[in-house]
Amino acid sequence: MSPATLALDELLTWATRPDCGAVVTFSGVVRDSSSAHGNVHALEYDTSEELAEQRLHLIVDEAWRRWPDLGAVAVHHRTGLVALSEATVVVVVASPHRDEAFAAAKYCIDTLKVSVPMWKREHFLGGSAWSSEAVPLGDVVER
Amino acid sequence: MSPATLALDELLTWATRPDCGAVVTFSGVVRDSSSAHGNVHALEYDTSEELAEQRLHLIVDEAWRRWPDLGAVAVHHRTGLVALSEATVVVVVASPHRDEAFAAAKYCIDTLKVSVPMWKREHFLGGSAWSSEAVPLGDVVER
Amino acid sequence: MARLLLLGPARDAAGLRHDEVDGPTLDVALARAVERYGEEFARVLAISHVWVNGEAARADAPVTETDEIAVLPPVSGG
Amino acid sequence: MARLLLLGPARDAAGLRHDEVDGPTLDVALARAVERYGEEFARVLAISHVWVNGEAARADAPVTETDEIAVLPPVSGG
Repeated sequence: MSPATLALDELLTWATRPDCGAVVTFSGVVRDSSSAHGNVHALEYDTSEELAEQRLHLIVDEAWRRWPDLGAVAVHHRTGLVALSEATVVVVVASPHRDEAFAAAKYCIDTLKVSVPMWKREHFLGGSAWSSEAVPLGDVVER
Repeated sequence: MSPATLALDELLTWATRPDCGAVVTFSGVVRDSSSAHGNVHALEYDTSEELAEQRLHLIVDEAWRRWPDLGAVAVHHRTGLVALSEATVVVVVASPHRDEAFAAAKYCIDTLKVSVPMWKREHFLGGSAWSSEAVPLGDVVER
Repeated sequence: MARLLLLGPARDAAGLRHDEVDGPTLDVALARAVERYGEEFARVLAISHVWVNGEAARADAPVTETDEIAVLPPVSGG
Repeated sequence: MARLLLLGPARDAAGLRHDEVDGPTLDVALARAVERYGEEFARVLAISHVWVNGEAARADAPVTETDEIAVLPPVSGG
Protein backbone atom coordinates (compact mmCIF):
# COMPACT_ATOMS: atom_id res chain seq x y z
CA MET A 1 0.00 0.00 0.00
CA SER A 2 1.54 3.30 -1.01
CA PRO A 3 0.63 6.61 -2.63
CA ALA A 4 3.73 6.36 -4.84
CA THR A 5 3.69 5.47 -8.53
CA LEU A 6 3.91 1.69 -8.96
CA ALA A 7 7.20 0.60 -10.56
CA LEU A 8 6.39 -2.64 -12.33
CA ASP A 9 9.87 -2.93 -13.85
CA GLU A 10 11.50 -2.95 -10.41
CA LEU A 11 9.02 -5.58 -9.21
CA LEU A 12 9.78 -7.68 -12.29
CA THR A 13 13.51 -7.53 -11.61
CA TRP A 14 12.85 -8.49 -8.01
CA ALA A 15 10.60 -11.41 -9.02
CA THR A 16 12.82 -12.87 -11.76
CA ARG A 17 14.97 -15.70 -10.46
CA PRO A 18 16.88 -18.61 -12.01
CA ASP A 19 14.48 -21.31 -10.81
CA CYS A 20 11.37 -19.65 -12.24
CA GLY A 21 10.65 -19.94 -15.96
CA ALA A 22 7.43 -17.91 -15.91
CA VAL A 23 6.58 -14.42 -14.70
CA VAL A 24 3.02 -13.11 -15.01
CA THR A 25 2.02 -9.55 -14.16
CA PHE A 26 -1.33 -7.86 -13.88
CA SER A 27 -1.71 -4.08 -13.89
CA GLY A 28 -5.00 -2.39 -13.12
CA VAL A 29 -5.05 0.93 -14.92
CA VAL A 30 -7.32 3.97 -14.52
CA ARG A 31 -9.79 3.89 -17.41
CA ASP A 32 -11.41 6.92 -19.04
CA SER A 33 -14.88 5.58 -18.29
CA SER A 34 -16.67 3.28 -15.87
CA SER A 35 -20.04 1.55 -15.92
CA ALA A 36 -21.51 4.72 -14.37
CA HIS A 37 -19.51 7.62 -15.84
CA GLY A 38 -17.69 8.76 -18.96
CA ASN A 39 -14.81 11.24 -18.86
CA VAL A 40 -13.18 9.75 -15.79
CA HIS A 41 -9.83 11.51 -15.31
CA ALA A 42 -8.71 10.07 -11.98
CA LEU A 43 -9.54 7.57 -9.25
CA GLU A 44 -9.13 8.23 -5.57
CA TYR A 45 -8.75 5.37 -3.09
CA ASP A 46 -9.85 5.58 0.51
CA THR A 47 -8.70 2.86 2.88
CA SER A 48 -7.25 2.01 6.23
CA GLU A 49 -3.69 1.08 5.26
CA GLU A 50 -3.43 -1.17 8.28
CA LEU A 51 -6.59 -3.15 7.52
CA ALA A 52 -5.88 -3.30 3.78
CA GLU A 53 -2.29 -4.48 4.27
CA GLN A 54 -3.46 -7.25 6.60
CA ARG A 55 -5.73 -8.49 3.83
CA LEU A 56 -3.06 -8.20 1.13
CA HIS A 57 -0.74 -10.33 3.28
CA LEU A 58 -3.50 -12.91 3.71
CA ILE A 59 -3.98 -13.04 -0.07
CA VAL A 60 -0.27 -13.60 -0.73
CA ASP A 61 -0.14 -16.27 2.01
CA GLU A 62 -3.16 -18.04 0.53
CA ALA A 63 -1.66 -17.92 -2.98
CA TRP A 64 1.44 -19.62 -1.62
CA ARG A 65 -0.67 -22.21 0.16
CA ARG A 66 -2.55 -23.03 -3.05
CA TRP A 67 0.53 -23.03 -5.31
CA PRO A 68 3.49 -24.00 -3.09
CA ASP A 69 5.99 -23.88 -5.99
CA LEU A 70 5.63 -20.14 -6.52
CA GLY A 71 8.97 -18.34 -6.43
CA ALA A 72 7.73 -14.79 -5.86
CA VAL A 73 4.39 -13.08 -5.26
CA ALA A 74 3.86 -9.35 -4.81
CA VAL A 75 0.71 -7.24 -4.72
CA HIS A 76 1.03 -3.46 -4.57
CA HIS A 77 -1.91 -1.06 -4.42
CA ARG A 78 -1.84 2.70 -4.63
CA THR A 79 -3.69 4.95 -2.23
CA GLY A 80 -4.94 8.49 -2.74
CA LEU A 81 -5.37 10.05 -6.17
CA VAL A 82 -4.33 8.09 -9.29
CA ALA A 83 -4.43 9.77 -12.70
CA LEU A 84 -5.78 8.40 -16.01
CA SER A 85 -3.65 5.58 -17.52
CA GLU A 86 -1.64 5.13 -14.32
CA ALA A 87 -1.63 1.79 -12.52
CA THR A 88 -3.72 1.54 -9.35
CA VAL A 89 -2.67 -2.02 -8.55
CA VAL A 90 0.00 -4.42 -9.78
CA VAL A 91 0.37 -8.15 -9.17
CA VAL A 92 3.61 -9.98 -10.00
CA VAL A 93 3.98 -13.76 -9.76
CA ALA A 94 7.06 -15.83 -10.66
CA SER A 95 6.85 -19.59 -10.86
CA PRO A 96 8.75 -22.53 -12.35
CA HIS A 97 5.89 -23.13 -14.81
CA ARG A 98 3.39 -20.85 -16.46
CA ASP A 99 0.04 -22.39 -15.58
CA GLU A 100 0.39 -21.71 -11.87
CA ALA A 101 1.84 -18.25 -12.55
CA PHE A 102 -1.31 -17.31 -14.49
CA ALA A 103 -3.62 -18.98 -11.97
CA ALA A 104 -1.97 -17.35 -8.95
CA ALA A 105 -1.89 -13.87 -10.52
CA LYS A 106 -5.57 -14.14 -11.40
CA TYR A 107 -6.40 -15.44 -7.92
CA CYS A 108 -4.60 -12.48 -6.31
CA ILE A 109 -6.40 -9.77 -8.27
CA ASP A 110 -9.80 -11.51 -8.20
CA THR A 111 -9.54 -11.96 -4.43
CA LEU A 112 -8.24 -8.45 -3.86
CA LYS A 113 -11.29 -7.00 -5.62
CA VAL A 114 -13.71 -8.65 -3.19
CA SER A 115 -11.81 -8.91 0.09
CA VAL A 116 -9.58 -5.87 0.59
CA PRO A 117 -11.11 -2.83 2.30
CA MET A 118 -10.58 -0.20 -0.40
CA TRP A 119 -13.05 2.33 -1.75
CA LYS A 120 -12.72 3.87 -5.17
CA ARG A 121 -14.00 7.35 -5.90
CA GLU A 122 -14.35 8.26 -9.57
CA HIS A 123 -13.40 11.80 -10.53
CA PHE A 124 -15.11 12.76 -13.76
CA LEU A 125 -15.92 15.92 -15.63
CA GLY A 126 -18.11 17.95 -13.26
CA GLY A 127 -17.85 15.95 -10.05
CA SER A 128 -16.95 12.75 -8.27
CA ALA A 129 -18.75 9.75 -6.82
CA TRP A 130 -18.01 6.45 -5.15
CA SER A 131 -17.71 3.60 -7.62
CA SER A 132 -21.00 1.89 -8.36
CA GLU A 133 -19.15 -1.40 -8.87
CA ALA A 134 -18.64 -2.11 -5.17
CA VAL A 135 -19.26 -5.61 -3.79
CA PRO A 136 -19.89 -6.80 -0.22
CA LEU A 137 -16.62 -7.47 1.60
CA GLY A 138 -15.71 -11.16 1.34
CA ASP A 139 -13.18 -13.43 3.01
CA VAL A 140 -9.79 -14.28 1.52
CA VAL A 141 -10.22 -17.96 2.36
CA GLU A 142 -13.72 -19.31 1.82
CA ARG A 143 -15.08 -20.71 5.05
CA MET B 1 11.34 -11.98 -33.56
CA SER B 2 14.65 -10.42 -32.64
CA PRO B 3 17.99 -11.30 -31.07
CA ALA B 4 17.78 -8.14 -28.90
CA THR B 5 16.97 -8.11 -25.20
CA LEU B 6 13.20 -7.88 -24.71
CA ALA B 7 12.13 -4.57 -23.15
CA LEU B 8 8.92 -5.34 -21.29
CA ASP B 9 8.67 -1.84 -19.83
CA GLU B 10 8.56 -0.29 -23.31
CA LEU B 11 5.93 -2.79 -24.41
CA LEU B 12 3.89 -1.97 -21.31
CA THR B 13 4.01 1.74 -22.07
CA TRP B 14 2.97 0.99 -25.63
CA ALA B 15 0.07 -1.24 -24.50
CA THR B 16 -1.32 1.05 -21.79
CA ARG B 17 -4.19 3.16 -23.07
CA PRO B 18 -7.07 5.09 -21.50
CA ASP B 19 -9.80 2.67 -22.61
CA CYS B 20 -8.10 -0.42 -21.14
CA GLY B 21 -8.29 -1.07 -17.41
CA ALA B 22 -6.26 -4.29 -17.42
CA VAL B 23 -2.80 -5.15 -18.69
CA VAL B 24 -1.47 -8.70 -18.33
CA THR B 25 2.07 -9.71 -19.23
CA PHE B 26 3.77 -13.06 -19.48
CA SER B 27 7.55 -13.43 -19.54
CA GLY B 28 9.23 -16.72 -20.29
CA VAL B 29 12.60 -16.73 -18.56
CA VAL B 30 15.64 -19.02 -18.97
CA ARG B 31 15.60 -21.43 -16.02
CA ASP B 32 18.66 -23.00 -14.44
CA SER B 33 17.30 -26.49 -15.09
CA SER B 34 14.97 -28.33 -17.44
CA SER B 35 13.25 -31.70 -17.28
CA ALA B 36 16.38 -33.20 -18.86
CA HIS B 37 19.31 -31.16 -17.50
CA GLY B 38 20.52 -29.27 -14.43
CA ASN B 39 22.99 -26.41 -14.63
CA VAL B 40 21.44 -24.84 -17.70
CA HIS B 41 23.18 -21.50 -18.28
CA ALA B 42 21.68 -20.44 -21.61
CA LEU B 43 19.13 -21.33 -24.26
CA GLU B 44 19.70 -20.98 -27.98
CA TYR B 45 16.80 -20.65 -30.41
CA ASP B 46 16.93 -21.81 -33.98
CA THR B 47 14.17 -20.72 -36.31
CA SER B 48 13.23 -19.33 -39.68
CA GLU B 49 12.30 -15.76 -38.75
CA GLU B 50 9.99 -15.57 -41.73
CA LEU B 51 8.04 -18.73 -40.87
CA ALA B 52 7.97 -17.95 -37.14
CA GLU B 53 6.76 -14.37 -37.66
CA GLN B 54 3.95 -15.60 -39.91
CA ARG B 55 2.77 -17.81 -37.08
CA LEU B 56 3.11 -15.08 -34.43
CA HIS B 57 0.93 -12.82 -36.57
CA LEU B 58 -1.66 -15.60 -36.91
CA ILE B 59 -1.71 -16.01 -33.11
CA VAL B 60 -2.26 -12.28 -32.52
CA ASP B 61 -4.99 -12.22 -35.19
CA GLU B 62 -6.72 -15.21 -33.63
CA ALA B 63 -6.52 -13.63 -30.14
CA TRP B 64 -8.29 -10.57 -31.53
CA ARG B 65 -10.90 -12.73 -33.20
CA ARG B 66 -11.64 -14.54 -29.93
CA TRP B 67 -11.59 -11.41 -27.74
CA PRO B 68 -12.62 -8.50 -30.01
CA ASP B 69 -12.45 -5.95 -27.17
CA LEU B 70 -8.69 -6.27 -26.73
CA GLY B 71 -6.89 -2.93 -26.92
CA ALA B 72 -3.36 -4.18 -27.55
CA VAL B 73 -1.65 -7.53 -28.11
CA ALA B 74 2.07 -8.06 -28.62
CA VAL B 75 4.19 -11.21 -28.69
CA HIS B 76 7.98 -10.85 -28.92
CA HIS B 77 10.37 -13.81 -29.06
CA ARG B 78 14.12 -13.74 -28.93
CA THR B 79 16.34 -15.62 -31.36
CA GLY B 80 19.89 -16.86 -30.89
CA LEU B 81 21.51 -17.21 -27.48
CA VAL B 82 19.62 -16.11 -24.34
CA ALA B 83 21.38 -16.14 -20.95
CA LEU B 84 20.09 -17.43 -17.61
CA SER B 85 17.30 -15.28 -16.08
CA GLU B 86 16.76 -13.34 -19.30
CA ALA B 87 13.39 -13.36 -21.04
CA THR B 88 13.08 -15.52 -24.16
CA VAL B 89 9.52 -14.48 -24.90
CA VAL B 90 7.12 -11.80 -23.68
CA VAL B 91 3.38 -11.45 -24.22
CA VAL B 92 1.54 -8.21 -23.42
CA VAL B 93 -2.23 -7.84 -23.59
CA ALA B 94 -4.29 -4.77 -22.71
CA SER B 95 -8.05 -4.98 -22.42
CA PRO B 96 -10.96 -3.04 -20.91
CA HIS B 97 -11.51 -5.86 -18.38
CA ARG B 98 -9.18 -8.31 -16.71
CA ASP B 99 -10.75 -11.69 -17.50
CA GLU B 100 -10.14 -11.42 -21.22
CA ALA B 101 -6.66 -9.94 -20.66
CA PHE B 102 -5.66 -13.05 -18.66
CA ALA B 103 -7.37 -15.42 -21.11
CA ALA B 104 -5.82 -13.82 -24.19
CA ALA B 105 -2.31 -13.70 -22.71
CA LYS B 106 -2.54 -17.35 -21.73
CA TYR B 107 -3.92 -18.25 -25.16
CA CYS B 108 -1.00 -16.49 -26.88
CA ILE B 109 1.76 -18.24 -24.94
CA ASP B 110 0.04 -21.64 -24.91
CA THR B 111 -0.50 -21.47 -28.66
CA LEU B 112 3.00 -20.15 -29.34
CA LYS B 113 4.49 -23.18 -27.56
CA VAL B 114 2.80 -25.65 -29.90
CA SER B 115 2.47 -23.81 -33.21
CA VAL B 116 5.50 -21.59 -33.83
CA PRO B 117 8.49 -23.14 -35.59
CA MET B 118 11.18 -22.55 -32.94
CA TRP B 119 13.75 -24.99 -31.59
CA LYS B 120 15.34 -24.59 -28.21
CA ARG B 121 18.85 -25.87 -27.52
CA GLU B 122 19.83 -26.13 -23.87
CA HIS B 123 23.39 -25.15 -23.00
CA PHE B 124 24.43 -26.82 -19.75
CA LEU B 125 27.62 -27.60 -17.92
CA GLY B 126 29.58 -29.82 -20.31
CA GLY B 127 27.53 -29.61 -23.47
CA SER B 128 24.30 -28.76 -25.22
CA ALA B 129 21.27 -30.60 -26.57
CA TRP B 130 17.94 -29.89 -28.21
CA SER B 131 15.15 -29.55 -25.66
CA SER B 132 13.45 -32.83 -24.84
CA GLU B 133 10.17 -30.96 -24.28
CA ALA B 134 9.39 -30.53 -27.98
CA VAL B 135 5.87 -31.19 -29.28
CA PRO B 136 4.61 -31.87 -32.80
CA LEU B 137 3.91 -28.66 -34.68
CA GLY B 138 0.22 -27.76 -34.36
CA ASP B 139 -2.10 -25.27 -36.02
CA VAL B 140 -2.94 -21.85 -34.57
CA VAL B 141 -6.64 -22.32 -35.31
CA GLU B 142 -7.96 -25.83 -34.70
CA ARG B 143 -9.44 -27.23 -37.87
CA MET C 1 -15.01 5.22 24.46
CA ALA C 2 -14.13 2.87 21.56
CA ARG C 3 -12.58 4.31 18.44
CA LEU C 4 -14.85 4.40 15.39
CA LEU C 5 -13.31 4.22 11.91
CA LEU C 6 -15.65 5.20 9.07
CA LEU C 7 -14.33 4.37 5.61
CA GLY C 8 -15.34 5.13 2.02
CA PRO C 9 -19.06 5.83 1.66
CA ALA C 10 -19.51 5.38 5.45
CA ARG C 11 -17.22 8.35 6.01
CA ASP C 12 -19.23 10.47 3.58
CA ALA C 13 -22.51 9.44 5.19
CA ALA C 14 -21.26 10.21 8.72
CA GLY C 15 -19.41 13.35 7.70
CA LEU C 16 -16.22 12.28 9.42
CA ARG C 17 -13.62 9.50 9.37
CA HIS C 18 -12.79 9.07 13.03
CA ASP C 19 -15.04 9.31 16.04
CA GLU C 20 -15.53 7.78 19.43
CA VAL C 21 -18.54 5.87 20.66
CA ASP C 22 -19.60 4.09 23.86
CA GLY C 23 -20.56 0.42 24.17
CA PRO C 24 -21.09 -1.66 26.17
CA THR C 25 -21.66 -3.99 23.17
CA LEU C 26 -21.10 -3.60 19.42
CA ASP C 27 -24.80 -3.36 18.52
CA VAL C 28 -25.41 -0.68 21.14
CA ALA C 29 -22.36 1.28 19.93
CA LEU C 30 -23.57 1.12 16.33
CA ALA C 31 -27.12 2.16 17.33
CA ARG C 32 -25.61 5.21 19.00
CA ALA C 33 -23.65 5.98 15.83
CA VAL C 34 -26.86 5.79 13.76
CA GLU C 35 -28.60 8.16 16.20
CA ARG C 36 -25.71 10.58 15.84
CA TYR C 37 -25.26 10.50 12.01
CA GLY C 38 -28.78 9.87 10.75
CA GLU C 39 -30.56 7.97 8.02
CA GLU C 40 -27.97 8.01 5.24
CA PHE C 41 -25.46 6.43 7.62
CA ALA C 42 -28.02 3.83 8.67
CA ARG C 43 -28.50 2.94 5.02
CA VAL C 44 -24.75 2.49 4.44
CA LEU C 45 -24.30 0.60 7.72
CA ALA C 46 -27.02 -1.87 6.68
CA ILE C 47 -24.94 -3.06 3.70
CA SER C 48 -21.55 -2.82 5.48
CA HIS C 49 -19.37 -5.30 7.30
CA VAL C 50 -18.22 -4.28 10.76
CA TRP C 51 -14.85 -5.34 12.18
CA VAL C 52 -13.57 -4.92 15.71
CA ASN C 53 -9.77 -4.73 15.85
CA GLY C 54 -9.42 -6.03 12.29
CA GLU C 55 -11.76 -8.98 12.59
CA ALA C 56 -15.44 -9.70 12.07
CA ALA C 57 -17.31 -9.48 15.38
CA ARG C 58 -20.70 -10.62 16.68
CA ALA C 59 -23.37 -8.01 17.40
CA ASP C 60 -23.27 -8.78 21.13
CA ALA C 61 -19.45 -8.58 21.38
CA PRO C 62 -18.38 -6.33 24.27
CA VAL C 63 -16.69 -3.10 23.23
CA THR C 64 -14.04 -1.53 25.43
CA GLU C 65 -12.00 1.64 25.39
CA THR C 66 -9.06 0.14 23.49
CA ASP C 67 -11.18 -1.35 20.68
CA GLU C 68 -11.41 -0.03 17.15
CA ILE C 69 -14.74 -0.48 15.37
CA ALA C 70 -14.38 -0.24 11.58
CA VAL C 71 -17.41 0.21 9.31
CA LEU C 72 -16.62 -1.32 5.90
CA PRO C 73 -19.12 -0.66 3.08
CA PRO C 74 -19.05 -2.80 -0.09
CA VAL C 75 -15.49 -2.61 -1.47
CA SER C 76 -14.16 -1.40 -4.83
CA GLY C 77 -10.39 -1.83 -4.82
CA GLY C 78 -8.13 -2.64 -7.71
CA MET D 1 16.04 -27.41 -57.84
CA ALA D 2 13.78 -26.50 -54.94
CA ARG D 3 15.29 -24.87 -51.85
CA LEU D 4 15.45 -27.10 -48.76
CA LEU D 5 15.34 -25.49 -45.29
CA LEU D 6 16.37 -27.79 -42.44
CA LEU D 7 15.64 -26.40 -38.98
CA GLY D 8 16.49 -27.34 -35.39
CA PRO D 9 17.18 -31.07 -34.99
CA ALA D 10 16.66 -31.57 -38.77
CA ARG D 11 19.61 -29.28 -39.42
CA ASP D 12 21.78 -31.26 -37.00
CA ALA D 13 20.73 -34.56 -38.53
CA ALA D 14 21.42 -33.39 -42.08
CA GLY D 15 24.59 -31.51 -41.16
CA LEU D 16 23.46 -28.35 -42.91
CA ARG D 17 20.69 -25.76 -42.85
CA HIS D 18 20.17 -24.99 -46.53
CA ASP D 19 20.36 -27.30 -49.50
CA GLU D 20 18.76 -27.84 -52.88
CA VAL D 21 16.81 -30.87 -54.00
CA ASP D 22 14.97 -31.98 -57.14
CA GLY D 23 11.28 -32.95 -57.38
CA PRO D 24 9.16 -33.53 -59.31
CA THR D 25 6.90 -34.05 -56.26
CA LEU D 26 7.36 -33.44 -52.53
CA ASP D 27 7.62 -37.14 -51.56
CA VAL D 28 10.27 -37.76 -54.22
CA ALA D 29 12.25 -34.70 -53.14
CA LEU D 30 12.16 -35.85 -49.51
CA ALA D 31 13.19 -39.40 -50.45
CA ARG D 32 16.22 -37.93 -52.22
CA ALA D 33 17.05 -35.90 -49.09
CA VAL D 34 16.90 -39.08 -46.98
CA GLU D 35 19.24 -40.85 -49.41
CA ARG D 36 21.65 -37.95 -49.15
CA TYR D 37 21.65 -37.43 -45.34
CA GLY D 38 21.06 -40.93 -44.00
CA GLU D 39 19.21 -42.66 -41.20
CA GLU D 40 19.29 -40.03 -38.46
CA PHE D 41 17.68 -37.56 -40.84
CA ALA D 42 15.05 -40.14 -41.81
CA ARG D 43 14.24 -40.59 -38.12
CA VAL D 44 13.80 -36.81 -37.61
CA LEU D 45 11.83 -36.43 -40.84
CA ALA D 46 9.40 -39.14 -39.72
CA ILE D 47 8.28 -37.00 -36.76
CA SER D 48 8.47 -33.65 -38.59
CA HIS D 49 5.94 -31.50 -40.40
CA VAL D 50 6.88 -30.39 -43.90
CA TRP D 51 5.79 -27.07 -45.35
CA VAL D 52 6.12 -25.84 -48.91
CA ASN D 53 6.31 -22.03 -49.12
CA GLY D 54 5.10 -21.63 -45.54
CA GLU D 55 2.13 -23.98 -45.74
CA ALA D 56 1.43 -27.65 -45.15
CA ALA D 57 1.58 -29.58 -48.44
CA ARG D 58 0.41 -33.02 -49.65
CA ALA D 59 3.00 -35.69 -50.39
CA ASP D 60 2.15 -35.62 -54.08
CA ALA D 61 2.35 -31.84 -54.42
CA PRO D 62 4.52 -30.79 -57.35
CA VAL D 63 7.78 -29.09 -56.42
CA THR D 64 9.31 -26.46 -58.69
CA GLU D 65 12.49 -24.40 -58.74
CA THR D 66 11.01 -21.45 -56.87
CA ASP D 67 9.59 -23.52 -54.00
CA GLU D 68 11.00 -23.69 -50.48
CA ILE D 69 10.57 -27.00 -48.64
CA ALA D 70 10.90 -26.56 -44.86
CA VAL D 71 11.40 -29.56 -42.56
CA LEU D 72 9.95 -28.70 -39.11
CA PRO D 73 10.66 -31.16 -36.28
CA PRO D 74 8.61 -31.02 -33.05
CA VAL D 75 8.81 -27.46 -31.73
CA SER D 76 10.07 -26.06 -28.42
CA GLY D 77 9.65 -22.29 -28.51
CA GLY D 78 8.87 -19.97 -25.63
